[in-house]
Amino acid sequence: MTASALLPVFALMTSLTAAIIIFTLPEQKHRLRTVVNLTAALLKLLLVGLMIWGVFQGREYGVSFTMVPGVDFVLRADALAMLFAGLSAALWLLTTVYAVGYLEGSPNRSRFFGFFSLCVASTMGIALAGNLFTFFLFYEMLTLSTYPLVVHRGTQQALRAGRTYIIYTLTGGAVLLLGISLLHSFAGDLPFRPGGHFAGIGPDLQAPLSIVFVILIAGLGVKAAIVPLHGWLPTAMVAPAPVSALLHAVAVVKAGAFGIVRVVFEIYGLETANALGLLSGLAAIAAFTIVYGSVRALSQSDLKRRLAFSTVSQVSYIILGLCLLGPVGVAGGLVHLVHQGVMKITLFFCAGNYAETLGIHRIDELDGAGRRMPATSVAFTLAAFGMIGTPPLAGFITKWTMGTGALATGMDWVIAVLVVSSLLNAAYFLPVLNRIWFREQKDPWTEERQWGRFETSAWLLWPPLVTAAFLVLAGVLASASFSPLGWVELIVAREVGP
Amino acid sequence: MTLLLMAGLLFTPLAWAVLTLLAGFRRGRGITWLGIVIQVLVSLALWAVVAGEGGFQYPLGGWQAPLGIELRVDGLAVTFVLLTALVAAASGLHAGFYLDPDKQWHRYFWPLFWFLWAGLNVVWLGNDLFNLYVGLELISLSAVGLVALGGQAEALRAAIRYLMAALLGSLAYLLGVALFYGQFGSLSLSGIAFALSHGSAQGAAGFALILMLFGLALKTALYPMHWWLPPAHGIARSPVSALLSALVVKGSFYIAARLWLELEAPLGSLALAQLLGILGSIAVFWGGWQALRQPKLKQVVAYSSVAQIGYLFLLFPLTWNTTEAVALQAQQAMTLQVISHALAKAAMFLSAGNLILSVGSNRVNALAGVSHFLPFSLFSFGLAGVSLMGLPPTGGFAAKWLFLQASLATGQWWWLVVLVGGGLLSAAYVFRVYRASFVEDSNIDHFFHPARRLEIIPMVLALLSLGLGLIAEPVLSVMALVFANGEGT
Amino acid sequence: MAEWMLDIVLVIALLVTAGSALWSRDLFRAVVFFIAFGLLMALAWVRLNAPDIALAEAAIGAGLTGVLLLDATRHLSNRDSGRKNRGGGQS
Amino acid sequence: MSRILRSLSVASVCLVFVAGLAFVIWEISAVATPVDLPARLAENLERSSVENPVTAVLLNFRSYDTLLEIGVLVIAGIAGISVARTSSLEDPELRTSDELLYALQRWLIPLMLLLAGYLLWAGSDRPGGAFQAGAVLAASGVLMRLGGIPMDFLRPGLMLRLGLSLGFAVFLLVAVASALHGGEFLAYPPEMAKTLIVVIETVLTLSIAMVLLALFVSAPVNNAEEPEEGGS
Amino acid sequence: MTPSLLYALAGAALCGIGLFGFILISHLLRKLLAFNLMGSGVFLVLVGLAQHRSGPDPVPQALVLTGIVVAIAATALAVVLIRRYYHLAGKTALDDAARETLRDQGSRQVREEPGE
Repeated sequence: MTASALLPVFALMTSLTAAIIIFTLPEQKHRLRTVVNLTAALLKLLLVGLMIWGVFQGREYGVSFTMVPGVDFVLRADALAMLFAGLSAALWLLTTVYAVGYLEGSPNRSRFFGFFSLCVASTMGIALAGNLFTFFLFYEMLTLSTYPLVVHRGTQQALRAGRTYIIYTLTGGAVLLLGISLLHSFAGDLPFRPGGHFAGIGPDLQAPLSIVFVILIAGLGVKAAIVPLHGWLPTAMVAPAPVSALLHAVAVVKAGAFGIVRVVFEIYGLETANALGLLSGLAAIAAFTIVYGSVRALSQSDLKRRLAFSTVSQVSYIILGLCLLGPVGVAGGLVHLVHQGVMKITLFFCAGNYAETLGIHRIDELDGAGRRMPATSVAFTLAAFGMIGTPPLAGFITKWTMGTGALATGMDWVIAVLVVSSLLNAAYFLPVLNRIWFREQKDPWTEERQWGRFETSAWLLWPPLVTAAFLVLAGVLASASFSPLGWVELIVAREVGP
Repeated sequence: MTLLLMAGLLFTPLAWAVLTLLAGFRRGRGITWLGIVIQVLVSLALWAVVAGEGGFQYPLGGWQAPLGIELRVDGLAVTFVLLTALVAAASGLHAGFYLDPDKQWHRYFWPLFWFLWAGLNVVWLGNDLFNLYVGLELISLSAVGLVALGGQAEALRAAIRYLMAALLGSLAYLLGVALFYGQFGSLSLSGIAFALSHGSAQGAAGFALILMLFGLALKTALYPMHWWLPPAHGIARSPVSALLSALVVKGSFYIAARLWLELEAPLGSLALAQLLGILGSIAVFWGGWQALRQPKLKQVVAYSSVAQIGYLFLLFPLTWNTTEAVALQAQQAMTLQVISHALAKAAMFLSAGNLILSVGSNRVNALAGVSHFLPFSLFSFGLAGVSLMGLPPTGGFAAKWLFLQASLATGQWWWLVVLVGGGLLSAAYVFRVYRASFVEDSNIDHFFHPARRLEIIPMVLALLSLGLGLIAEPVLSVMALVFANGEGT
Repeated sequence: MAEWMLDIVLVIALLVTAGSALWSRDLFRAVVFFIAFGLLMALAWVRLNAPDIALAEAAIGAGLTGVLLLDATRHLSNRDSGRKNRGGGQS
Repeated sequence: MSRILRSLSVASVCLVFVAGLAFVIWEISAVATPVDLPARLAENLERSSVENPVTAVLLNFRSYDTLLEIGVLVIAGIAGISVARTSSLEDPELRTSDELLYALQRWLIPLMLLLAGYLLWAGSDRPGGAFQAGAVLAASGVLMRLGGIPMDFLRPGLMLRLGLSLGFAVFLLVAVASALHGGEFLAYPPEMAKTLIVVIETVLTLSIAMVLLALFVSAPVNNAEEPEEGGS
Repeated sequence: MTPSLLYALAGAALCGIGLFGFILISHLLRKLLAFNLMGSGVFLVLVGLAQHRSGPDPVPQALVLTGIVVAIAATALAVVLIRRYYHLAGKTALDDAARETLRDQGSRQVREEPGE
């Protein structure tokens, strides 16, 4: 085994090993557990960094062996994989820091962090999966490892949410399995490959391929929370804030979206999918989801629920981007994978801070929070403006790129969607910001507590500040080669061609 | 070397049965553990021999079939011998810690355990129809004895019910054997297959095959003949339940599968194959649904066996009149399902036993909040559950995948519904247990942590069933080995 | 023909005792019929040129099984438990 | 009503089954078997060193079946004594009050022991053998029990277990000894075959009798605490 | 038609009678009788059918001897279990499965516990 084979395996193993160590640690060993967690997170970031550098140089990392006759287990680090892997490695570190602070003093931490690490391991596997089968393996592992996190609090509400979550995702997984086996039955084991496998297929395969496409998208769409398969996402809000952050920004919804990207790009190929007439339908659903999620978000009074519907809307940007066909539009969609992750995780970190420090859960309780927690509120504000698409923040880059891409391929109606969505984003974020900064505090905070020297615990404060800084940088430095946009352009060059 | 290995394989369990019969519980335990080591080593060595050199026939007493009894030592047989060694070793180790040494009747656990093991090996290796019958009876009676061991009225009722079903099944099988002997004058399965392929009358033999399949399906607890299984498996002590669910029901299924694979071409029919498949499908749904509704933990696991056994019967429609490649796929799927279910179910029963020790109750609801204590056994239970659900990378998934591929290749798409729906249903009952363990409302303050050594064993089994999917290829390549050319006589 | 008569009579007797063993009102009588059935079976084995089985059947089938069952009937109630439910869930 | 319906349906199923079975038997009886096993047996009988072909099949050609079958018997014995709880030996209920039987057994038991011995001895060349002898031996044991003769060796203990397993153990040792000699499991060296078979038969007789007797004795007795039969 | 065949057919009839009794009768000892009758039927088929053409055939005879011993082992074990069951539960029949489990679920939970 050479280093090139071992790197992806190690990247996977770091969080897997961390999970095993944490499970065997006694509950009281908080400090040791934190050390293990952070070491593993840093190590993983390092490994992913190494691989990103290698991939940039044009190297390939991969390992594969046969599991079941006819099916291989393939791990492969290509540019697209590194986009997702980099995102999750970076955000894992921050979320771990955040979660350590968030769960300070609460029970069952050993269980929580164990499954948390498993969850990240699965995400890493999803990123590095080299064929649909391996992808599916980690996709289901993700479902299983997130369930304990969703029901972590053990209340009736949490258990109900967990049930909804598991019903949706496992059914989605079953549908996906069906699609994969159908595909396998007439096309064999398909590794992910730029350009896909079905260029120039005969007419007899067109109908089955189209059906399989619909099944695959339906299976993946559950996790990507495409309307009408999004029902689990708002319900899962009862989970602790770091879990929500992880679910929304990195792991679950992104796994679905990432899967759709892989299927469209590297199984079917953009050209073929379009030729089969599949992308226009997907675009319509994505556009509808974007608008629908935003409209629903307007009427939510619970802060986390509003953010959840916002996620429903934002994730479909990625999918809409794919359907824009041209390289520019595709880049816009892909870069949103990162941008949305960074922005949404900031928002959830901040929402968690409000809840933990001041006991705020509902939007109408936020009055005056800006004075009490200025740093958190600044981060929240930046992320919200980013979502709306204000230059020069990350969200603007997404929308701008997608807009130009749409114009380039003559899909003008997408501009209308983008505009409407931005207006709606503004409509549900600005009132929140208004309350935070410009309203006087009405009632005393319900559960205020004083944590450390800052407005809240340092563990809770730094992660949102870092991500907020990142989202500003991603916008300002978008043209740099190592910005998310720069990396995405590299991917697009390799995937779609110039 | 091979001769000695075979002698060891046949001799050890029987000899150890006698030795442990003469000893008390504690000494029997020590003797048993020594025997387990020997038997596992012998099984491994034999497996390695067959993997390296291919299978062979072993004429007992030096008499060749049809006059004597010949054993068939091929890839599939040694795979199951090894599986049995693993699962029985785990159950035996676990039982040594789990059973109360001071209950005087527990000393009889060991001889029955060894006889059961001996019977299983007879069945895996058997190629003589009557010898298989004796093997079946060896298994059934020792299993019934184990269920009844030290039991109260409820356990006895389950044991009697089990015994009655087993006896009826054996008789149906024996009647089939009688008809076969009457028609072919031979008891060797391969001899009969040979005679059939050279054009003997077939209608009558078809009836005999149906009789035998009926009897074996009864012993395998195929729906709607499953009524005896949940009480027996649910009430036996956990190591016993593990043996029963993991191995015993597989014994009779294995004979049915062997019969079918040898004789389906001349004697099978579309209707019979589909009927068995459909009954298996109903079992998947019915068993899953019942498992979902059981209030007791071990009953959940027992009904899940009914469901999981259902999958095995998809072998029949998928091998009838299909191409060689598809039939091989279906056989591989069956093998993987047997192995993974054996490992996972043994892990589940053993960990369920530990959980019952911990919370002092058999009810699912009594598990409320136990995940608070991070019970190791709950984790093993969960991992085994993943295999039952058929999620990757477990052996259960690999099996399901192969079944899916075989169904698609033969165009029998209706099995897809069973495979996918059954997986979801098993997820439902497994998650019911998880869910209970996460409840935080109830404040249980007392929680008994069983000894680590009790908890390690199911974990190892669960990990094996989990990892099976990753190493399915090499396992299956051995299973496909038949007699090496020229060696078979 | 005489030989045939013997065989036919034996077969009929076998079937009759078998039926009586199952449907006698009294459990004790049922077992007695069963023992008689065993003895007739031993005869049948003789007719089938199987003296080994005949001996075993007489000793084991009729003798031991009979004693075992007779002993059991003494301890179990003679009455059939009058419950009208179905036969032990076998179906 | 439903009971009658049920009986009728079961009866019709059984009738169909019998008709099918009879038809199949009729069919099979019309064709010749492709393998003539009795002829082969006759050819090889010489090599089995036993003259009674049934004994040859049982203890040489298909000795593995017999070995396992004794195993089944031992299992039943183990399961039986494992369930036994009452010390039934002391139970006066067991002794029959039947004068006739009491008188009979004085005559019968010696006769039966003799018969058992004869059957065993005859087994190798004439009808008879371990099973029959064992059964007769067990039957005389049962008679002795009923007559109230205490047989202490039947008390659950090492002696009983030793007796249960003796025949099986010897058989097994012979089986493995031949394998260690380099042959197959259960292959007797030709020159010793006859002796070995006789030895096996003798110990088997003892063990078979022992198991059957143990099963008879271990059936638990229930009088004092016997619950009411429910529901009648 | 030979006498052997006649016995084989009688064996078939015995199987049927035994099966009928085995399914319908709920008293456990009678069930056991039915099982033994069925067993005898099978043995008759085995020997009768084989000897129909070729005359005495020692192989099926040996098989039947083995079968008889297995049958008595099973019967004896069953008698022991039945008597013990009667001793503990006072019943000579197994109750209807479905009803029984439903009824038991409420009351018997305590008994299942580790010390069972």
